[in-house]
Amino acid sequence: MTAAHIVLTSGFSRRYTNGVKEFDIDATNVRGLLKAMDQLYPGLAEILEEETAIAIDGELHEVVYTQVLRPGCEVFFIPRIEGG
Amino acid sequence: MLTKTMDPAKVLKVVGTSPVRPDGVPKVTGQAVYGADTILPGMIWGKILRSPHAHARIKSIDTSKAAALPGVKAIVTGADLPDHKFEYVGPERVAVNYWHMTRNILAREKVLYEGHAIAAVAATTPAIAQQALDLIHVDYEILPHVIDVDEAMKPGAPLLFEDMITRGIEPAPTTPSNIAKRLEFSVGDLAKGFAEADEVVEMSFTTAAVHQGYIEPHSCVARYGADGQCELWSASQGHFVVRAYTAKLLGMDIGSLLVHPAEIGGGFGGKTVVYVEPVAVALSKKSGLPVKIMMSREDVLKATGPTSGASMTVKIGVTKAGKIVAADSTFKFQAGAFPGSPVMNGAMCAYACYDIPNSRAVGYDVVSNRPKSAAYRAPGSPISAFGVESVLDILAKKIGMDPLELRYKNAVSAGSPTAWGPKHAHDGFKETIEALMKHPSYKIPLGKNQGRGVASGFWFNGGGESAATLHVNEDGSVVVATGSMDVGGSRASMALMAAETLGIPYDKVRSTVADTASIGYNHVTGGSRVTYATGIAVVQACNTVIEDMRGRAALTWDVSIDDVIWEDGHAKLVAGHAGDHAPLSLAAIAAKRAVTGGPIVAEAAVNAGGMAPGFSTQFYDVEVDPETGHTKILRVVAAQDVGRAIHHDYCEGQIQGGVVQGIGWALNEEYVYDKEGHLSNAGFLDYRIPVASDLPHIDVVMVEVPNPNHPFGAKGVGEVNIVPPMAAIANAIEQATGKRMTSLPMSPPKVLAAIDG
Amino acid sequence: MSKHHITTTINNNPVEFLCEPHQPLLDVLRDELGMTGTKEGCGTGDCGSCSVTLDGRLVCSCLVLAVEAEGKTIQTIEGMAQGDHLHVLQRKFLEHAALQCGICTPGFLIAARALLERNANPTEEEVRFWLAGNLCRCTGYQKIIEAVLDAAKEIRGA
Amino acid sequence: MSVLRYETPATVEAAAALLASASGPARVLAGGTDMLVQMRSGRVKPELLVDVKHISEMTSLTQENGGWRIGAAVNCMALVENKAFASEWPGVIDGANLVGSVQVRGRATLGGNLCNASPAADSVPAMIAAGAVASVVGPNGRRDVPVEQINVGPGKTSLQKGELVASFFLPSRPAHSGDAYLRFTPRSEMDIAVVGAGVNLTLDAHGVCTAARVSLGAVAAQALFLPEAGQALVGTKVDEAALDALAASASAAAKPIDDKRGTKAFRIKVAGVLAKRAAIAALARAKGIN
Repeated sequence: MTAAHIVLTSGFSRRYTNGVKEFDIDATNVRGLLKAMDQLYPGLAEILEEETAIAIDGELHEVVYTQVLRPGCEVFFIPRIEGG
Repeated sequence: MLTKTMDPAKVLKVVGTSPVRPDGVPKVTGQAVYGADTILPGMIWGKILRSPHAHARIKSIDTSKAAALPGVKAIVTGADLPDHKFEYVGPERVAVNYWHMTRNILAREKVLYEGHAIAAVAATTPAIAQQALDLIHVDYEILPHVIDVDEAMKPGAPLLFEDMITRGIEPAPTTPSNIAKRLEFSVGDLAKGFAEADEVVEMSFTTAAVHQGYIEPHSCVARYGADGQCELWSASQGHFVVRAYTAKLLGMDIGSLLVHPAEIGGGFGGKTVVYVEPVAVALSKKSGLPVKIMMSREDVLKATGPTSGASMTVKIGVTKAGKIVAADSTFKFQAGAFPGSPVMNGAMCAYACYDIPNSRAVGYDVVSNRPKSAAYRAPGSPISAFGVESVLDILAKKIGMDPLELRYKNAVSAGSPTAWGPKHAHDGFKETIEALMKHPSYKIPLGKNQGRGVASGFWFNGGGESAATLHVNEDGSVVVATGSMDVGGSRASMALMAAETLGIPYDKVRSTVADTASIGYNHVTGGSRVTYATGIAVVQACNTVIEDMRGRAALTWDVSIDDVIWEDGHAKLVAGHAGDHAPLSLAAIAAKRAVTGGPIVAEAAVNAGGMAPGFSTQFYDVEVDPETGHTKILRVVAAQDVGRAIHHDYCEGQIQGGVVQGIGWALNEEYVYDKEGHLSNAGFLDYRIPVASDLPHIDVVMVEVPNPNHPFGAKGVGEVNIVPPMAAIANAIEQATGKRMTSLPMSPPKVLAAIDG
Repeated sequence: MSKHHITTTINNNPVEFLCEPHQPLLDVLRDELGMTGTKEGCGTGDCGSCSVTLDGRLVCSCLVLAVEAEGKTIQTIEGMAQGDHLHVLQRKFLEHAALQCGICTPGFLIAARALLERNANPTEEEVRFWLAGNLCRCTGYQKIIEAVLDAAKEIRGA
Repeated sequence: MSVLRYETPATVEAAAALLASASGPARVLAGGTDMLVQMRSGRVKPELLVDVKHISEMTSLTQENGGWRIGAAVNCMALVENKAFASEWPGVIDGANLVGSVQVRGRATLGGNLCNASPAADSVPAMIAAGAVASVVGPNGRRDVPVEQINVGPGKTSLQKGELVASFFLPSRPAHSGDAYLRFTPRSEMDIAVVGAGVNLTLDAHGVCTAARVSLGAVAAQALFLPEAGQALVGTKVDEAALDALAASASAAAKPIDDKRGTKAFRIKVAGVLAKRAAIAALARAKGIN
């Protein structure tokens, strides 16, 4: 199963993953992805859930455990949007 | 879990038409109940004492004389609200800091802007409450103040927070400043990019803070019961968020606060926050009586969030062939008294329309002695667009290319990269440019002192949490209830989507907004998210009801549910199946609901994703009087990708409204502060929003590139239309006068000064 | 406190009330008589949301003292429809989507009726200048102007 | 709001007596469209309001020895709707028709617009250009005062305690006369003049200007009456040269301030521009082309 390619913003990675921006994670949904990230950087899952939105192959979503990850998809954790 | 997608090409009977909105008759007869219209038995009136100074330390507040005034029932100050830990909670861009928020509701250590609330009185008549305010004595230690963003950033500028260290700078600075945060989005190699450019333009721009300008001042009625259960009637853009903020600020648990959605007299983002609600609840709690608070227009302009004024520098390089190769900008946004300007949105949206391989956008969030900024229609995007779209116009002239052509050559489409990471997943931008290129008015020749200006705009559009319920009544009519506040006609849109999905006429659907005790959580009505996200919840609820009714028909006909389909509002046997059962209408099934299992109800809740961004491209023809600098708008054509218009006329109305707000922002609206940091135009006479006689016909072109992630292909419509106007009008003025205006508003004195040179 | 006793006719009904001399007519209509159809948008006569007619004259009720209404006839939005029969302007505003949030709508309807009573065949320019005293922030005015022109056409029987 | 007394006298003399005998601050209430805004903001705290709208002399509009007598409490809409007056004094109508909005003009009066003493009042330059004379009534009788002598500074008039303006008299108009008032505002309506210019001129049978009165608003502490600017037109056919001289004279006379509505430089330049354009409009009307 080809892994999902995960990318963080430079600001976020500077603060929480001492600059590491890109990862390849085997996961079939966001819950699995968050658990894997939390193993690499304890406490990171909670921060990702609270502070970011997620783009899967360009489609924007809020961070929801059940969100499916297509094998080999591209995932970006980006700042959440708030409108007027 | 997204709902199944209707075939976009399927001919729709109801969606796309323009029926009358369910809240229409009450609004045209004066029966509709807005925030200030609720009247409760025994109700008293609250008024808020506001700071006359732009920056001062509060040494003491003496309310004894006011308390002694007959008719005064309660007085509150900051001390009556619990304090909060200093921490940022929630998503980085919209981080909420309750330490700041409670201080903006009622000041504690310092007043940070003229109009900052200090105390509030509730009394049996408005006149007594006003008299009581005059009897409250506040001992101030007046401090130096700073209004302008560039001044506020200078070392040695008066500090609003003696301990504010800029976030987002590594290593962190050691000295405090008024810069709350720095952020940066960069991609590619700037030096290489600019080296490839044949033409580079670098220019600085400023924009003024502008107010949303909703005609209804903030108002609410609160009733706090002796049992700790509180009810609130509030005109807001999100009664669930009002409940969350108010409960937190009062130290209440959320369950004991019930918020009724009063009709709202306009918000445009400015009513996604709270000002008077926590004060009214505190006064009601202390007095034991219902309390009504209504802001005056002066309060609204002095003390509620405008969008940021900004100072920016934009540098863009293009090749002779019209390829944008590099862009580098710095945006400094005024956040007002507390951190939280929309500078991150501005930085992200700056180049979002264009596929630029090498770009950087740096943003600064800067506090100054002005009311805390709040969201205003695509917050941040119109501000950065003013700089970027002006520079693009100059570059187009330098390489002799039509401005639409230059934009078209670099326009993003599905798969194009963005500066903040993920690739675009949706089309829609090129189509708006094509719509203008083909538009007959784009070729109308212009006369003396006249000019045509073009600009484009991007906005994310939101998704997020929404809940909806559907009840089927005995006669087959249905009730759709959601928790999404309705300003622009979303009750009608929900009814249209429900009627289409269920296959029943529009007027069989009653569409309502439920209070916080009657429906699941709904996020604010903002970010142009409601028709998209709440629409998905409504259609899901309808699909659940359809499954239920197919089951009841199968039960009635003793067949398997798989042999029953739902079509044109009827349960029908699959074609060719044995047995001759006539189709069962919704009404027929509803009439027998008791025997087939009981009430027919469904609730759906979603955290909607997959929303598509909004794109708009517009052109403006203007005539400038060379002797007075007055700019007259002759013609406007605004194209916008709406995905699919659910309610045709209300969709068009959103675009016309955004264009006119943009015209006001471009030509006349600004905050004028005097030397003492007092707002000298705190009223609708000198804070000039456009009037009917200022405007020509506004020609709207609704481009429909459906979003497959929505059952009817809808995209957010409400906000992107305000992004292009300012730059487009600046570009038109440049063509009419030969002068490049780089500071908003482009008021007559400024344009005349430019013309006279 | 020395309240004045005022006798008026509001929407063809005899109405009496007590008021302080400093109270604007708008506050008495809304807070004393419970007629909240007339709205306050600014309190300084700059937005038109509080428009009513006073002896047939279109005015801002925030710039009229309630005591000045003694012996006068007042028409407010609540009196514009006849029972459930909407006035043609009310109907046209709904048909043309001439309102969104609706807070300015009562003021616009009262002002537009005053115009059509004087001029049943106004040009677009005349409608725009007559209604310049009514601010709207949601619609951009376009559909309001179309609704008024359409109502005028129907009234003229054109 | 301190305890407020509200009186509705039936005669001007009774109104004057009330004002003269008032111990605390007392104000005339005509249209109230400026007064109520200032009361609401606390800038003015009267203890007595004298409502003059029940005084027939102040609310009537009549012809008098060939001219017009306008009650100081006639509201602008009533004036604008009077066809006979409007056709004879189109410039005064220009001014009256620009005060606020239709709603404001339904209450605002020429007397109130003048005595509120805002330097930017729209009806005042037109009335000065027209040569209007105010009939002032006080405790010791009546006196006639040219309108240009009423305002002496922002919010200040030359009226003594107990005096009020009862009405205005506009003289009969010689043939071939025309007047006009223009103002500059960022919005097309609902605005306060950044600059205002009123011109009233008379031509002889050959089209030569025999008399001209020019007045500017919003460019000094009160509306300015500019005899020298008028002289720039007298004896000419109001040609381009004369108009440029008028514009230069008007700009020179302007003594504006920088404020939230406009800069000094802007007002000085536009004063000339508007004076010229107002003269052109007045000329057209004098020649019977309107």
